Amino acid sequence: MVAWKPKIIAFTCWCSSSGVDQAGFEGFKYPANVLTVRVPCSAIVNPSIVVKALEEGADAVLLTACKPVELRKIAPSRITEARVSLLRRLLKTVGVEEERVRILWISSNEGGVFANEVSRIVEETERLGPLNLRGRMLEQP
Amino acid sequence: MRRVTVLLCTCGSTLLEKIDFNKVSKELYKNPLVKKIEIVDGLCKANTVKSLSLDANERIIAAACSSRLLEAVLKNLSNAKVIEFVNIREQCAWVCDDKEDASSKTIRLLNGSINRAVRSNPPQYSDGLKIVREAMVIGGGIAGVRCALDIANAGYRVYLIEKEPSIGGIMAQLDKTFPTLDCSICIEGPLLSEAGRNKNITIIPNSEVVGVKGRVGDFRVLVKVNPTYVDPEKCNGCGECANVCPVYQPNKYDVDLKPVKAIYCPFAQAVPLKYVINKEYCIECGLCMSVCTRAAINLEDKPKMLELNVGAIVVAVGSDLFDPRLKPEYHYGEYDNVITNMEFERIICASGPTGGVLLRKDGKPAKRVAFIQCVGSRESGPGIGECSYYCCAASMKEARLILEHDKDAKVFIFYNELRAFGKGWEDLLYRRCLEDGIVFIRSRPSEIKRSPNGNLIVVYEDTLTGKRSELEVDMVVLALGFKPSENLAKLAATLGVSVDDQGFIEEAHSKAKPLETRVRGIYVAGTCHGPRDIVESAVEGSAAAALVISLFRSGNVKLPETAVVLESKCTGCGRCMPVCQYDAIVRDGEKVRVLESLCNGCGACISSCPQEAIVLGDWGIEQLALQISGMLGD
Amino acid sequence: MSSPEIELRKLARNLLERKVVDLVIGYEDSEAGVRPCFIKEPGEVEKLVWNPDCRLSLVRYLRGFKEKKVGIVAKGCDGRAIVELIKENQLDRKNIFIIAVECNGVYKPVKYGSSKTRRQMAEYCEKCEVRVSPIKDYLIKSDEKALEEKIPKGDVEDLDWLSLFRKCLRCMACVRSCPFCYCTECSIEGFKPALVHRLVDPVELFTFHLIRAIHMAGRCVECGACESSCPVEIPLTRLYHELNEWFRENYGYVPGLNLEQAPPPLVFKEGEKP
Amino acid sequence: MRMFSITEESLKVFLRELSLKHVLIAPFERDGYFEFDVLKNPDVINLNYTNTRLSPKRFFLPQRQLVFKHYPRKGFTEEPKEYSSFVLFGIRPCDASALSVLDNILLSPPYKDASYENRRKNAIVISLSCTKPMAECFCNVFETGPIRGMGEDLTFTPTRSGFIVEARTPRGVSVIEEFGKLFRKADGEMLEEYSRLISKVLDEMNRRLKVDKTRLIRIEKEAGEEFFQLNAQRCIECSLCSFACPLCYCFETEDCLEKDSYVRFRGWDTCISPLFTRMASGLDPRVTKADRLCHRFCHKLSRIPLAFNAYGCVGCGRCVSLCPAGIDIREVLKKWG
Amino acid sequence: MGLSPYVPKPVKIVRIKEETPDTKTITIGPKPFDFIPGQFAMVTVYGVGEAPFSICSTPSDNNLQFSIRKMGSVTTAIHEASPGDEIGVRGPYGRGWPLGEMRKRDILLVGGGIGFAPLRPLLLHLLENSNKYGRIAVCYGARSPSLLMYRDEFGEWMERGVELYLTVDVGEGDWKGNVGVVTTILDKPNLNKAETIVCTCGPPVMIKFVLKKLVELGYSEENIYASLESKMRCGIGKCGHCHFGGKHVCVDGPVFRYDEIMELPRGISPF
Repeated sequence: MVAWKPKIIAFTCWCSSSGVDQAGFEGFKYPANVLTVRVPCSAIVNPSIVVKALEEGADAVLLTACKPVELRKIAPSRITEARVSLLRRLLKTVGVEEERVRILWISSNEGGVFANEVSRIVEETERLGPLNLRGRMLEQP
Repeated sequence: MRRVTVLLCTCGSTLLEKIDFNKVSKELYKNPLVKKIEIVDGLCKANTVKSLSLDANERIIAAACSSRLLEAVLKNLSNAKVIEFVNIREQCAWVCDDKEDASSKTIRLLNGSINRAVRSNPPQYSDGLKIVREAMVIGGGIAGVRCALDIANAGYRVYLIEKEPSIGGIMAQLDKTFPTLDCSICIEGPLLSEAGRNKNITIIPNSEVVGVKGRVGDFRVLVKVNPTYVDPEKCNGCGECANVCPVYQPNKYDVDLKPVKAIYCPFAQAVPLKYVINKEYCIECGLCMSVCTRAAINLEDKPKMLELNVGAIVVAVGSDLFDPRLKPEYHYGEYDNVITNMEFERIICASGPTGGVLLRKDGKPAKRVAFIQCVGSRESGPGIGECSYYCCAASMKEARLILEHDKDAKVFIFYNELRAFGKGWEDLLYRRCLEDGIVFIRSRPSEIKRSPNGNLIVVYEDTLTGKRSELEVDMVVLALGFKPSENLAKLAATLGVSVDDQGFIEEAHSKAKPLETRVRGIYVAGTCHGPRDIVESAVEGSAAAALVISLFRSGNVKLPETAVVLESKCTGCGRCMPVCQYDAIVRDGEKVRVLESLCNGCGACISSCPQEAIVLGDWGIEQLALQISGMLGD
Repeated sequence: MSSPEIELRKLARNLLERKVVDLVIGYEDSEAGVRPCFIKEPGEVEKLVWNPDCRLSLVRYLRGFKEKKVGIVAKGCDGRAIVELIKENQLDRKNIFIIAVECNGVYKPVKYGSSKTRRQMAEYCEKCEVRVSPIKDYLIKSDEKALEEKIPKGDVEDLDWLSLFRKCLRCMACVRSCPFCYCTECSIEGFKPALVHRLVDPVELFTFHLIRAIHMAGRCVECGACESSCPVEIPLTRLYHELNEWFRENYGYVPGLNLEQAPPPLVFKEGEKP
Repeated sequence: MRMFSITEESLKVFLRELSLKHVLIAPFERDGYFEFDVLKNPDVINLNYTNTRLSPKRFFLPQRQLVFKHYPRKGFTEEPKEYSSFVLFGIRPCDASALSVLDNILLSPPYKDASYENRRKNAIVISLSCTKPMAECFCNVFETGPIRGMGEDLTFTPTRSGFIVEARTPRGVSVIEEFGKLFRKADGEMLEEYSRLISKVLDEMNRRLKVDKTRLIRIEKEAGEEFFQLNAQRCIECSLCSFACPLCYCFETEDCLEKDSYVRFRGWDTCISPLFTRMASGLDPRVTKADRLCHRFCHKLSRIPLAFNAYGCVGCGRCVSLCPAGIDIREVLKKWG
Repeated sequence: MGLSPYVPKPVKIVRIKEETPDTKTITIGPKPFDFIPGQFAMVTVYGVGEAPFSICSTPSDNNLQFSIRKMGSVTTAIHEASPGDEIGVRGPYGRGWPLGEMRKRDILLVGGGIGFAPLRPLLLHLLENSNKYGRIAVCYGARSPSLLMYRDEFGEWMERGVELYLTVDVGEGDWKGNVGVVTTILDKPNLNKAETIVCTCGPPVMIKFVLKKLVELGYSEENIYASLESKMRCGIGKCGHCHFGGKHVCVDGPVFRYDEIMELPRGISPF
């Protein structure tokens, strides 16, 4: 039997997705179970989509975004940050580990950071075990 | 029925050993949405793309390298309806050690993108937005004038909006400029008259912008022109009216130091050189009308509204100086001989109220003069927190002017840090000051006291020696910091541009887009976006002009994909409004509307709308959900 | 008949006779239990009742009478809902005459197929601290003490939410009875909902309820309309309460308390990370 | 007569043996409610219930079920397989009658609903008579209870000395034969009690509500706007009444995409929904809520009778009890019955 | 076909023809079933959905044709299809035009816009068997000339003896014919009104006015038939969507006689 491997969806904003590309370009290795979805900006990611991803079988969802710059008022990723926090609270309430949804600050030159963080998150998710929402929802009492 | 063609690139066969292409295509072919799969060895090569002979309505998945490399090639070479990029090189082949892993990741990513491509709608290409190749420059200081001239000289019409009766700004009031001690108006005057003469420049004095509609390339700007009560077309500047006018008023140009008549010409080098009436002082006696041979005076004049259609706007409204009354310890306005550096400029100027002799209010010459730096800057308190940039150099220049006029004078400069960083500042200013015996004292004086004889006593602690002392002088000049001008916030709101924490206009990006604002097509130059000196203001004027010219030359404007509100769905609940960082969403009756010139397409709004009543290209939750389910399905 | 009921009928008659309002939305008694009624004529006011079975929030009906001047019987939570809806641009304060009734809590409904018959106070009413509408045009004081029978408090963590969601039929009663669900096209039902199927798929009930929770976060006034309408009694109010807590902790915002406080923008200020 | 009797102890044995031989679906209590579910352990069966919260129609018409799976690459369409047999024990006569109405509708020629037919064929329906009807119940109106229903194979009626068992169909008889040793022929005393019970409970219900159902056909013609408008104002358009109803059979289909196939599901729909009759062209014959509510009542009380010779309501009272807005079909009955 | 009556049979699209700017006629073949003019079939676009469409080809054709206007997701998907694509069909369903009644009688067809689709198989069938029927007249209207369907066949119809009267609501280009709604040309055919069978199909509003006008003109009520439109999911009277007043449009219709339409309750009846 093949050992269980977590499936992780990573929503990467335009900038951090070039960071992800850079990770490959510079020869960093990270687990293959991270699937990237490129979006223009992390703020476009509706919390509902994150929930949907968990339901569809993702064991964890990452949002990678540009770190809000100090002094700069305009920072849509700050909205993402708040949404993730709200969502984590919600997940925790309904009994899903909040660690399954995270935000990561990845700039377009931080491929290495991405590779490292992702490896760590994969490990942590492995420790949490499968989420298996589908199975749990279909379970008979 | 929508189906997709998958192009798998082996990157010159280098990916073959990393990804099992047979397995990938076999797995993908199970997906009913796949029409065909082509394995190619270099999608980045023009020949490869051509040899594929793709239909025009094809939906393509390009599974190859980073889209940053491929996007341009494919979008130029194919006329496919929809192209989705999947990076199987940097994101699969190159990060996975195991061929099995890389292949299964490839399959998952591709299945996601197939779902996405099927539900994507082809982008709607507009025919290119209209560009009105005329510009507006708001503010006729050195930055604005420089900018207007550069745009005009490139052959485009410029409307130069100036709130005062004459262009010129602060620079026109200065006596000399640092570090070379050139005559300020001698430098600016010719520029002003050149602007006045240039047939591409329409100077609209006494005017202000009160409304802006539209977007880059096509702004409709509402300008309110205040009455001067003198028809500029008829006035020839003979000055007869001023001669007969019985009323005096303080002159703003001379910092209220040298009264002029109620009907007056702002200054000798004014452009336009026309007389105007200050209605606040005018007693409407009609004497001026009686002497004006050209019947240019109309006391019933009313404000006029103009609507100008321009393609770009440059904001160069400058800024105000700190109000020293807000620092009561210096007793400005209370003690006669505490003056501001602007007042000093007029006093020391040959055309000023004293004819260039440094006299005190009581008529005595000022022999001992102290300069206090950083009044209203670099401290928490009433002023702005940051360095005002110009005043170290300005005070040193002014100190040298004193000595130029009077070799026996004694000058003290109370400074905090002496910032002489510009070209020639160190040599032409600072070293000469030292040579001339100007005394630099590192201190922010705590108080100015008045001695019975009318002299002033500066109380200070020398922060180098730690000694508290007092210094008796004839005159104290306060080096005032900049502050955002009074109407800047209102103007910014009218234009839709944002302001920073200090109240200056905020740049789109402080480094990548230093002269652009968050509104595309509105640029900024000069001190209205932060303290600057003359050189930098002029540089920015020219640079902003270059941006305007390049916009006009570019042919058409490409806006980023912006959010669109679906009117039929919008309930007007307003939940999208606070999340928009660009204030691009406004109420429009019962619903909301996106101002496309402000929208940057970040999508924060579409994800806050509970019923997807705002859309942004193909970034709806439906497409994302499908992509995810394609990726995660077993 | 209780004295608030007499006062309510008198007021309704007065309002209708003087044409202050075009209609009064209140509760009436029927064989099927206490239910909403829409009084247009002064002669009908005797139908109006006020008792602890008046649980369904009437606020959701207000949007059906946008052009009319409506008098509405509002409990504390209903008043809060009106406040939020005015802020969300859905209601016009001047078209609503709020008949605030002091509320001491409502009974949990006893439904078909229930094995219990004892009447108990609804759980969300116990948490309630706003027993009178924050905005009102008329206040009817209660003459009764708070309901006696209370449900022992449980912690949210005690609940197995997934098994609660599993029971859900997705009948939409929670959505339809909610004062805040006024979207023209609900994102979780309709012809082509994007994130759930049109037909109820049990695995999507998790998504369904979480999306609804996200949409209710920071708005829910905990009136319990969803919970009391729910045929399978999912304690949704508790879930939404947790999210309201998040808003209170991060922004100090409690929905529906006053008209002035704007809903918080969904951003953290610099350095105020959770 | 095919009347039998069984003692309470034997019933327990019966249920236990039944659960070993068949998939047993029976009522039990969970989280304060009674419901039907597949039970492995018949000891949890609770027969002290009035009725289950939701009707057992989902065992015949699931909320969502597969219609077909089409594999375009392989070029064939797959249909769901035959369903395994099960025993539905303890269904109330009203709910059992609903099944017989559904038979009339879904199995009427020329087309038969294959999945329903299959499930129905594979199900043994054993009803449990109501001796203490609820306040909401009005099965007497449609003669679908309280003691005997229409769609069951066996009817169990509790009496002081055990249960009277009536075999209603050949399949019912075969069940009795299968577990022959547990059943006895009902004696005269019991039968007497049985008929007394029927008239007693029926009398009690008739006192509450007595309606001539044959007159309900009039609704179609006579239903004024006013009544439905009044209730439409109240209706919040949830689909609870349809979902809870034991014979609301209208279904909606949905096509989906799976990784290697196209699938179609069908599942419960509700005529209360504004989308029920809206066509793609935007044309909608029933625009107002009052129209839809009128259709709901007319469909049940006059349209189904006209088309299928049965009534679309069995008087279980679920819609009355569960409706958040207190809409009451009994008012319609009183008005036009 | 399998057990379940709900499962469509896959067939291939043979041809696609653009009929009007928003309507395409798709041909599928070979036809999986025989039918009577006026019957409809359920067409499935796999993965998208299923919808009822009138069959618009003649029963003698080896293929089946549907004229489909772009409306919702299913029709859009069909518009995006190309020959060779697979779709599903099942049918034929419903009651067709009353061919038996038409024997030896004059026949008037009244169509509006896309509503001509169910009339076309009837017309073609009548032409093929013209010896069995009387005179044939067609009144056909559309919003504009470009929205008239089957324009390229008009000439052939007329050659074969059809009296064809056309009208448009709004004229455009070189349109020289009648301008006005279809009721304005109903008096033009010179037929034995008392005996003529009238078949009409179009938007509900049109049917309403056409029926009124026909009765006014002296056509007999029991000879007037109309084909109605409804939302359907099953086509066989099970799903409940088209259930109106004791009748299912899918089973008892879509062709109804005048008196039946009068009996239909508000909602489906054009009155």
